[in-house]
Amino acid sequence: MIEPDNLSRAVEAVLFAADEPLSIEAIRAHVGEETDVRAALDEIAGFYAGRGIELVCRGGRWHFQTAGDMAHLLRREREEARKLSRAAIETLAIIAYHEPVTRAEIEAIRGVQISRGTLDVLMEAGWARPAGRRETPGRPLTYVTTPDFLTHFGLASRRDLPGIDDLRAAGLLDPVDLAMADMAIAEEVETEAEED
Amino acid sequence: MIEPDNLSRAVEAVLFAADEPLSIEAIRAHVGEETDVRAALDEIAGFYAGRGIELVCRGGRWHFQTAGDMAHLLRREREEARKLSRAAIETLAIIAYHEPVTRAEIEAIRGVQISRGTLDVLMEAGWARPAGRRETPGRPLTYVTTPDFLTHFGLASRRDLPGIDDLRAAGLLDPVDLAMADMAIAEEVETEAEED
Amino acid sequence: MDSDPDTLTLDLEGWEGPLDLLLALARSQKVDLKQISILALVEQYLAYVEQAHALKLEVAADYLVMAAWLAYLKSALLLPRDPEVEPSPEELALRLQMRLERLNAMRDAGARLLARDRLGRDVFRRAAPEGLRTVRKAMWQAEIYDLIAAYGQINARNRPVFHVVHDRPVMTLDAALERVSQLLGMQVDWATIESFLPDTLDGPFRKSALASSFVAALELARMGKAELRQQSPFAPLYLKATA
Repeated sequence: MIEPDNLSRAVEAVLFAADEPLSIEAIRAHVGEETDVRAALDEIAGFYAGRGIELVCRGGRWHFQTAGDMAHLLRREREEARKLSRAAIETLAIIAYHEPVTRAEIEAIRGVQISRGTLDVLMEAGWARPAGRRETPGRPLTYVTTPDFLTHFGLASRRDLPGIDDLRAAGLLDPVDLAMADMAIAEEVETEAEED
Repeated sequence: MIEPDNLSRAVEAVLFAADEPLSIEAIRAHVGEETDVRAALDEIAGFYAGRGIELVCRGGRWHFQTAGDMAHLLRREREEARKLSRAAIETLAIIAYHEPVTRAEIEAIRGVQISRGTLDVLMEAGWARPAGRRETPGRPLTYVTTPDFLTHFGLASRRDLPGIDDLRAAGLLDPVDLAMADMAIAEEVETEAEED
Repeated sequence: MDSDPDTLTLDLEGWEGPLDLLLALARSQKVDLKQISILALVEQYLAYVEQAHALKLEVAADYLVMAAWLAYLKSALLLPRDPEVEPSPEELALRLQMRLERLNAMRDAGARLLARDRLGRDVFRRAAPEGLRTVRKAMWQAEIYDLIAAYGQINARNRPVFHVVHDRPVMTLDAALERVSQLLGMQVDWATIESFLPDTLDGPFRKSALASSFVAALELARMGKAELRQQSPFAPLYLKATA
């Protein structure tokens, strides 16, 4: 379908025209199944290195975006209107660093119950989603982050989470021992105030 | 605001992130009033020449677009296997046994009207085609089968189609199924009426 | 968070639970949570909660539960060790410190995540992409059998069909009249209408004969040539010639 020397142009055009990040399979569906899309992506990434636009891979999906050092020219103040609450930010971090993680485990780390709205905000933003149940008594639902989470925060994968290696080495990401959290987790606290 | 060697990167990022084509003045509002945006635009246009993305100017406003010769990649065709409807397969059979045949003759033989879509499907499949007009009042169009029809059904020629006697011998003229066939026809007439 | 515990306002509502308050107190003590004094932290917490005037009892409850637990921890740390008690107070203190470290780590991680170049705030995708489209194309399928079977159906459906109506044996009213009046002349006594029917095994013909003979009997009665008698509905019907 595409001659090899035209492949990098073709991949570039497809990614440029796409309205969402594309996996290599999705790109292949447009430029031909028998193509070395991976090599073309590397070539394009090299071509754009140091320019005002860059090609990035987030969770296995590729897209073009503006270079980070151009933020001051482009930053849109309006986007910050919906600020995340402290509860939501901490909950998002706990899901990202501990996934898959149950609601009880999130509460054990934070030492306080989370209101339903906190998880809703993260799921509505498309950054967290339910991911099956843990096979323990009560079969609690677990939560994980999404590819959109990686895309939004500019992470190639969860291994890119800031400081994750140090935290793991310090044992701070070990499975949460719920029994250890027996001291004073708020049981009936009205936590709606968190969202304000 | 922007160092000269960073200007083309900045203009590139601003144009990329913009949701509409930008005039030089509009670009300047982002990258600084004292900048030579025109020169930066020329540099960018040169950089992208021959790539999958191109910088274009329309009525004094600049924007990026996918290279014209890559437009066909943005539209992906996916083939889905679909079975011919009963009306279509009967119409095809009549054309094959009686060609060249007009629409009115097909309806007379079938005993049921055919919808416009039925012949369209057969032509889309590449199995039937119009073949001149009959020199009778109204000069109706006639239809014939195509070489693709023979290929698809594994026939060397139309003479390979089994004759009426062969069909009878094979039990294909057995009137046992007639009641059911009549019911199916009745339903089909209703649905075709809806389609039109 | 970084305010001096001595100047904290007497309000628990600013804290996200006892652990949040403990963490703030611990951070005011030392930057490295590994180096904090648990005893001092307990003192700070108890002092803070003591002077705090909670606005809501249900909010204060958690802080009081934690205060009670910390008071227990403090006494366990200060009193001579009871080897029977598991886990040891040092172990409990270590667990508390670990919990503070975990929460602290996640708080920092959240802040670092939010400070990254975020898509739509710091870096941008193309605002007006052409978009990719998928066009579905039908690949029509049919087998030779479908084709010839369909033609067979059309033929079978539209072949001329002859309808032949077979003669059904019936006894006409005239025949019945003649037969019943003849038999009635030879009969002296009452006889059932069935005895006037021809001797036949043909069911439909027998039914026809019965119906016609009944009508014939009515006709003969009307002409005054026969008498009819029946005890009750559906009882046997008797015929006799008029005397």
